[in-house]
Amino acid sequence: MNKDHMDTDSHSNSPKRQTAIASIPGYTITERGPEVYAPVDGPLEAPAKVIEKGPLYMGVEEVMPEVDSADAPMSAGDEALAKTGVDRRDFLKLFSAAAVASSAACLRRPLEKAVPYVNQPVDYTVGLPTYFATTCGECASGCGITVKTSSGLPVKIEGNPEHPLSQGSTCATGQASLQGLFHPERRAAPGFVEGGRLSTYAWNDMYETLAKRLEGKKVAVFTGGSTGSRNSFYEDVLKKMGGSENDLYTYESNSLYESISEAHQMVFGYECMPRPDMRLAKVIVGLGTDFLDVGVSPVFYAKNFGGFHTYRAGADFGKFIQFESMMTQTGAKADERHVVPPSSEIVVALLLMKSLIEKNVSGVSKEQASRILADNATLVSGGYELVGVSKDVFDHVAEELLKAPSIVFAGNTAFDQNATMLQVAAALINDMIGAYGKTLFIDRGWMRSPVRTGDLARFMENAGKYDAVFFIDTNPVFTVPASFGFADVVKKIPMLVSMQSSPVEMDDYAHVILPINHTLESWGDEHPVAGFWSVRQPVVRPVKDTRQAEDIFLWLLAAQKKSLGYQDYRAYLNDKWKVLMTLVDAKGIDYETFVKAILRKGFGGKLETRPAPSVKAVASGFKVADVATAKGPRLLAPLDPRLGDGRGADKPILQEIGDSMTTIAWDSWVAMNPNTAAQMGFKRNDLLLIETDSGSLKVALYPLPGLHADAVIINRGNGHKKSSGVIQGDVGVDPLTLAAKLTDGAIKAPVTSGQPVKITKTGEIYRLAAMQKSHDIGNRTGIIKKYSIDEVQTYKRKLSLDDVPDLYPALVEDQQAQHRWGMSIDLTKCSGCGACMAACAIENNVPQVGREQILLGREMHWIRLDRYFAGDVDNPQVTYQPMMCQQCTHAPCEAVCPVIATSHDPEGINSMTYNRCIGTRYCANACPYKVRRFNWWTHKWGVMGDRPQDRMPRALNPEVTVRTRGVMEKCNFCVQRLRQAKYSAKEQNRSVRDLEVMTACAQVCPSDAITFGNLKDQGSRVSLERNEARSYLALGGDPNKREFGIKTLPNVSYMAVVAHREPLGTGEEGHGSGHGKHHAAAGKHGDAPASNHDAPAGAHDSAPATSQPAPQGAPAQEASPQ
Amino acid sequence: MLKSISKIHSLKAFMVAAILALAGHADVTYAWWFWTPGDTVDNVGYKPEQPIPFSHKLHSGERKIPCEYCHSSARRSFSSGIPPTNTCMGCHTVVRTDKEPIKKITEAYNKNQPIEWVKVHDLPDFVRFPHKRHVQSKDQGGAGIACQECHGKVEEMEVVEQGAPLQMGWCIGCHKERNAPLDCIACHY
Amino acid sequence: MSQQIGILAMFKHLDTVCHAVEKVKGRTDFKDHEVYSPTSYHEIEHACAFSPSPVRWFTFVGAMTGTVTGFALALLCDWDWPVVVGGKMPGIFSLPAYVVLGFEFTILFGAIATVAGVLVMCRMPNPKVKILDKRLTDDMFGIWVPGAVVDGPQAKLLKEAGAVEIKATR
Amino acid sequence: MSEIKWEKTISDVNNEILVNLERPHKMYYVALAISVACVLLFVTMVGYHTVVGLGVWTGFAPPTYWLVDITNFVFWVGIGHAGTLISAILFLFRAQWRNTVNRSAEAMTIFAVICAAVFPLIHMGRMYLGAYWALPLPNTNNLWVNFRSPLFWDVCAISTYFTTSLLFWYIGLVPDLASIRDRVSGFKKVVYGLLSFGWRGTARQWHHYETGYGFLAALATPLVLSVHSIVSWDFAMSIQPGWHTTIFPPYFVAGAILSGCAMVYTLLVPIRWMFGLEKFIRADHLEACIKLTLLTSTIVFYAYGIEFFVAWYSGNPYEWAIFQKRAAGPYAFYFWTMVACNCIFPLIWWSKKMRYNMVISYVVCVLINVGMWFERYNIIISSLIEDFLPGSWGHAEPGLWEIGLTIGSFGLFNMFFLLFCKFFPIVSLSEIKLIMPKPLSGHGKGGH
Repeated sequence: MNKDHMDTDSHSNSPKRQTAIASIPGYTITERGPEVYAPVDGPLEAPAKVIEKGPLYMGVEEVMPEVDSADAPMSAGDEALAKTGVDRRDFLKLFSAAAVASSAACLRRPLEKAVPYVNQPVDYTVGLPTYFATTCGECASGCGITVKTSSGLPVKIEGNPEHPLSQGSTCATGQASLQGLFHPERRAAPGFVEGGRLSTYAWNDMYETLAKRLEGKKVAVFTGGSTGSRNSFYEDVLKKMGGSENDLYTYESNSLYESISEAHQMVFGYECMPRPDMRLAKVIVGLGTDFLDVGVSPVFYAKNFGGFHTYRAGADFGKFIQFESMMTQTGAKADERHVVPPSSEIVVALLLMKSLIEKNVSGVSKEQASRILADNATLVSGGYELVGVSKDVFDHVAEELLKAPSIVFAGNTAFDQNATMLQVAAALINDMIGAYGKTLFIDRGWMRSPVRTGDLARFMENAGKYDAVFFIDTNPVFTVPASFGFADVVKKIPMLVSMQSSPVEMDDYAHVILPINHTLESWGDEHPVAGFWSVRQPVVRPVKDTRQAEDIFLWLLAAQKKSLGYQDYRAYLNDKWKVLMTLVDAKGIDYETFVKAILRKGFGGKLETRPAPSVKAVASGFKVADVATAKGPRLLAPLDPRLGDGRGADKPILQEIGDSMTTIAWDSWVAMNPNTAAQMGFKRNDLLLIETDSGSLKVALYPLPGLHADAVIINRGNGHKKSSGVIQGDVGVDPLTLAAKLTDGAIKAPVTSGQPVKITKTGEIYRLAAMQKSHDIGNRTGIIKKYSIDEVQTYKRKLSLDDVPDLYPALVEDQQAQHRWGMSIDLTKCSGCGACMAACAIENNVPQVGREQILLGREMHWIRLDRYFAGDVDNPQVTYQPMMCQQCTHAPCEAVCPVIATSHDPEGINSMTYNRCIGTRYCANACPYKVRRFNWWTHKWGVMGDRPQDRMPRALNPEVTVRTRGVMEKCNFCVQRLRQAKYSAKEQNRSVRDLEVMTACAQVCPSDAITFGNLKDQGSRVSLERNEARSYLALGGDPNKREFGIKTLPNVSYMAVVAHREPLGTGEEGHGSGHGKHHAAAGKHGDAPASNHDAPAGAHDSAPATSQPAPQGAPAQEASPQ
Repeated sequence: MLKSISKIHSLKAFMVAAILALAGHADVTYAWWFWTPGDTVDNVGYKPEQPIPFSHKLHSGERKIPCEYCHSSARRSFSSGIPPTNTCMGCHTVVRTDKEPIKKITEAYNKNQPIEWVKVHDLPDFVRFPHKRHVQSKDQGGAGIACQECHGKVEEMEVVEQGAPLQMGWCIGCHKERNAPLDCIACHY
Repeated sequence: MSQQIGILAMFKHLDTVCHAVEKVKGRTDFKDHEVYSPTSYHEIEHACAFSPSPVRWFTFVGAMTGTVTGFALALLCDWDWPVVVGGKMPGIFSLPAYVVLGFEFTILFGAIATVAGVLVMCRMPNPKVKILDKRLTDDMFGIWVPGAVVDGPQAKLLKEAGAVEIKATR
Repeated sequence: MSEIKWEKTISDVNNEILVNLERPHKMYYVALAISVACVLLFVTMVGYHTVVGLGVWTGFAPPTYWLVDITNFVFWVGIGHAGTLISAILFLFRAQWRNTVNRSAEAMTIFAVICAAVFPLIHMGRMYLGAYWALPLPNTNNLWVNFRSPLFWDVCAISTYFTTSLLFWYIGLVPDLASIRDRVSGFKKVVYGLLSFGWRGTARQWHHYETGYGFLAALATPLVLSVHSIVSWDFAMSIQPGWHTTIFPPYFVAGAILSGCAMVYTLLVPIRWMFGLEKFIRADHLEACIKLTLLTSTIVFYAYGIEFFVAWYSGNPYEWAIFQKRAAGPYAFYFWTMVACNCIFPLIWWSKKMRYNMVISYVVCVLINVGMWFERYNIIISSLIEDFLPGSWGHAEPGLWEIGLTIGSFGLFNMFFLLFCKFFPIVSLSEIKLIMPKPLSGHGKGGH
């Protein structure tokens, strides 16, 4: 390691994939690592051309040799070291009213100690961060991440820019991983539960006692999904313990993995999930798909979708057609969206098949499809009426599918009996349209399922056979519907060992509790794509006294004298990773070096190939369950896009981001179509009693436009028991209590949708903490601009965005300054995933405040997602608008501050100086975008008010001041990153390169919607985007009409939504249709009042518009508090 | 006019009262100046006792060890860095091993216990002071400031004491002089 | 006025006292006499024929000082450290905003100077003041003649002018 | 005013007005006790939220970052306008009725300004820093205040207004304090003697005094008009729809005088009864006050109307939306309360009979005060709660804490005022003597 490299480049935030810098002057790669991964083509196949050397990511062993022996009990000295750290800005509080303690008479500040290392690692420089490449463990997708650690503690997670799955991004859940790591409720010691009480043991005693008790017992392991070596390790362990590989059970509540794999097993004989390359597609049809919400690999799919659904002038732009009953984030991005009844996606698939067959496709799949259609003739003939979509639509969709490379995605996480059949149908359709091999890959680099199909049912059957079951990082008592009686099954297990990184409901049933390492503290790997391995290494010494799960087994085996032959799991992995060496055919390099390179890079391998698939006879096995034709209100319980099956629920940031469609935080809600709700006499916030044959629960209503009339949606993820932790306990409800004991016919996975429900009003009101209180864009049409694809190609903006006439000359650019930082947000791309909010919160130490405060509107997000509906309540157009400080050149907030706590810096940043702020809050009032946040309290790590938890100093970013109560805060364009980048650039006598530095939100965005850079550099990406015709300034009027809005001259610009559809709610439509002068744009003419009571800005004739007095229940406007 | 004023016998009393009022005001101003929270007090001369009686005068002054030999991250990082114990042990495994403080260090080193130094030059946590920008030479874009300009003549100090007020006004004075950035977020973020 | 030796003539009516004032005005034996009144009857002021009060100069100087101070404070402070806010440079570019400051300081300094002027001109505060008669602040008028005695010519003159009572003060 | 038949002579003035120093009405002590209790509540609440955080003000539900705090501030500043207006402007216009009410009106001004100044102070997130950072004092940060901030203008305006009003009030008090000094004995005499600065009441003193008083009035006149203009700029200088309008300064000043006059009436009627001052503060004087109130009420009525017109005429969609919401949105109640109280009810005063009907007039004056409070509340909430981006819209209602502080501020005001009534002459002794029949000898020539 060359120290100078470390100085310069470990500052700069790892650039995104597109930015890989080929050669940096003055930066020579002295020692070139092996090409660990051979490029082919496509995003997965095309890693960066240059291996970013050394300083960017390091193998953990190079930096922290002691983590090698993480299993050895720490010595007292070690512990002290781990606790103290070096020069850590532990308590970054601004001084507050409280008197400061002073030890020396004249010292008017707290006494601070400086504690250096005893043995400072070589290559470590105090105050400089170290980056590690590892693999995210929040779900089974296996996204590569880089973790920035400062003084030995992780402070920020970024996507590994070279990793083909994450491509530099993570999802919100991945960002929240740090909160899981530093979770205050993680258990500190293992123990036995005796008589309802946990008696803790030291690890060494634990191993011996447990080993003794397990002697000769029949043992099973029940674990969450993993595509990596973990499963084979457990199989090996179980064999050693006297069992077989069948004693290993894997379960993921996201049943898409199983259903897709099983469908491909049925259709092609290949158990896998196809790997899409949407960039190559021109049309995508979704049959209730939710690949941007949860899907199978949300970041990879989002990146993919970004390549498909991005408008660039002159370039073709894919069209996405979605059929769904829910209002998913995925559906919100659709160019054409058809609302169909819940569970009828299978019928849609059949109808689509029918239309395709009529278009003269050929091949085995056509025969199979024809057979299936014949078998289900009645269903098909009544289908058009059932789904409420005419045959013309299907014909036209079929035509589009056949016209160009295309893909059909099917299924979501609200799982019904037909889920696997739906995937079978989708696979057949994809084959008919020739997607396999063109846009979907199952013969080269297919995606691997993290679970073995049907394990849950198998376990329920076999559970009685075992003397001891280890539950590792899984919580089936919560994630399996209660009607399955999983709890009853596990209660009968004589010895239940719960191995979790943080407390969950499973612990309540456990006899032994073994706290295990968080994935950021663990070794491991994932094998998400065949031939492609993503490795995981610890980035921090265990925060609590926990152990790696796999190592516990090695110790147990050792205590039982049945050693597996490995010192620890790291050694096991070392063995496993040898396959990589053969895969990439590395020559002339020793294995140790190879592994080091792999660890630095975070991944390795070479896509596996196999013969092209052929369609098998599936028609005979194709059965459609009755649920497809059911009527009446039915429950849909999809996984929450952020909380997942509930494993995200204990992370305050994920609760606080809230659902992007409803913006509800810290709660569960039932979403219903506003018209249906109104017909049933329900209003928003009415507490409803939802009953099924299996159970009942009370939950408040949120009328959500865009749902099918029969859809009753409650997201999974919340409803944890109080015992599972202070933060998640008793938040919301668990819809699985309503689910009947039904399974999908093919894979026996629990069904989580389609239950008929009875809904009654309890008469009570329960206020849902929705952060956005108004859906309605009113007459503010200029804040969201939308164009159809035809319009945008001819649209020209006559003036530059900075070209705003004013009496006083605008100080747009400081002539002296080298930079003018700017941001461009492409609303066409933004999918509302909320990763930016999480990344921002983690990077900038933004506190979470909890439900009570959010009800008062006191959320602290520096970046929020405004979501607007336009058009028909039953099928609206949805637009997300990430809204953060616009960094106005003429900032209304600056002039009003009496103490100059906020001022303008020469680089265009509207800077907020927390320590100068006296908290008059005038700036927040003056801000037209309302993006300033005030610290009403001294915020805790978790939340204020209802669930206080101490804000863990170690979980904070030491580069950003923690704000005390009484000061205003807001987005500063991640100025800490800008400083670092500028310092690095200056040291090397160069200017900051484009995309070298990015804000946390821009960096994390899985859709690449946010671009950040220097507006003074005419060639920078952000400049190019800002100069594009469809760019506009929020509240900036319409320059072509010489209307300049409020003339704040923001440095943030938005790029209008472009879609293959007529835009609604822009104030432009309805020309000549008698709607009068609803002209566009923050302009002067729009006299349509913002009131909800007024006519909409010209919707289609037939449909009521959301801006109309949405039938009573519609949350067009938050009702006054009841 | 003046004549009539001069005749006022209470003029003296009036003057005294006025002076007293002014003096009182000065007093209030003084109190305000010196007893408002933190930032108005400099701690120049603050000289805490350290766990090891390390003499900069000996090491830096007489033995002429350069500052950055021990505070090695000053030109690389925000923090100048307190040397880890192994830096001390680099010499003191052979030099002066019989001295009491050296024995103490050796013992702590062998026990793997860090030494807890008391910070002397300490900025509030809301101030970002990049040492490297100040220490780096001008051709690196730095300011090329000698350590002594802010830390005082450490090489002459037996016990290190605070050498400069380290107050914002003091920083700003230098920044103005040297045309360094004056925007708030140069240091506060 | 430690020396309070003299006589005080008390009057009950406004017209009487005005008449008396006009009589004694300018007479050498009534040098430095003072007229007392419970309130500011303009009749008495006219009778005394005072020259315009110098208080107005206090006001003028104070107010002008205030204007200068106000603008100078803003301009000098901004010049000391110019911070761009709201897209505008401080100093002369932001002059309209400083008008408020200039105005407020004008009023403030003017008011303080005026009060100071009143105090100075009225020889106040004067803690040693001797109360000649309690009724003078109630409903009676008075003319105090220093150095005169109760049975002196001045007393006689005042008695003739309508004084209801004449008493010696010390 | 000339036809007022005075039953009293100037000889009765001191004797009868200064009774308040000796034996106030029983109700006085009850009122004082209640006020002090409110003040204690106020102090406790302020102490608590200073330590715990502003979060306890549950009415601060962003996007409403201001609500009852600034409402109360503007309300009290408005109340504070009547005093100086009556003292200064009416002095310059030689309106005689002012002489009966100016003293208490000025006192009211000072106390109202204190109450007003308290709110911006306590509503700050870090008042312990704001209290001195907001002033252009030399400091070790080398950093000055933002002279371009309306809030700093506020600081200047309010402190200037307070200082000037205090000087004006006190300089007026000096001769009266001398009167008290001459009536009391012992310790009281010493205190009042010091307070009266050794006023003697010589013609020369009166001469300088009158000049100074006149100049103070001349200075205070633009000040009165400026203070509420500057307060209105707190709103008008931001670009919030509904705030960013040039009509605000005159509109605010008129509103301030309206509320101030109504408050004068509200205070004087009970005080006059409590201290038996009916013979001095006569119905005719109060009626004159009502007339002024009516005048300003019509100005305010006009301002409300023109504001709507301009919002519509401007073609600014945000502006117009705000105004529609004011009238018909979720906060319409406040708007219509404000219109009814400030514009509709005062219309009954076009009848002279009603102006002299003290019960009805009193009720209307109280309603005007309520209405003026709602006016400020309405301005703040309607513009903040739903401004530009619908995504940021919210909902706010004042919480218990704010209501408590509002009550507390009324307690503070009342306590000050009641203490004033006990220790200072409620009616300006020297000035009322001026408008009473002159003590002429009856035979012959007047002053000149």
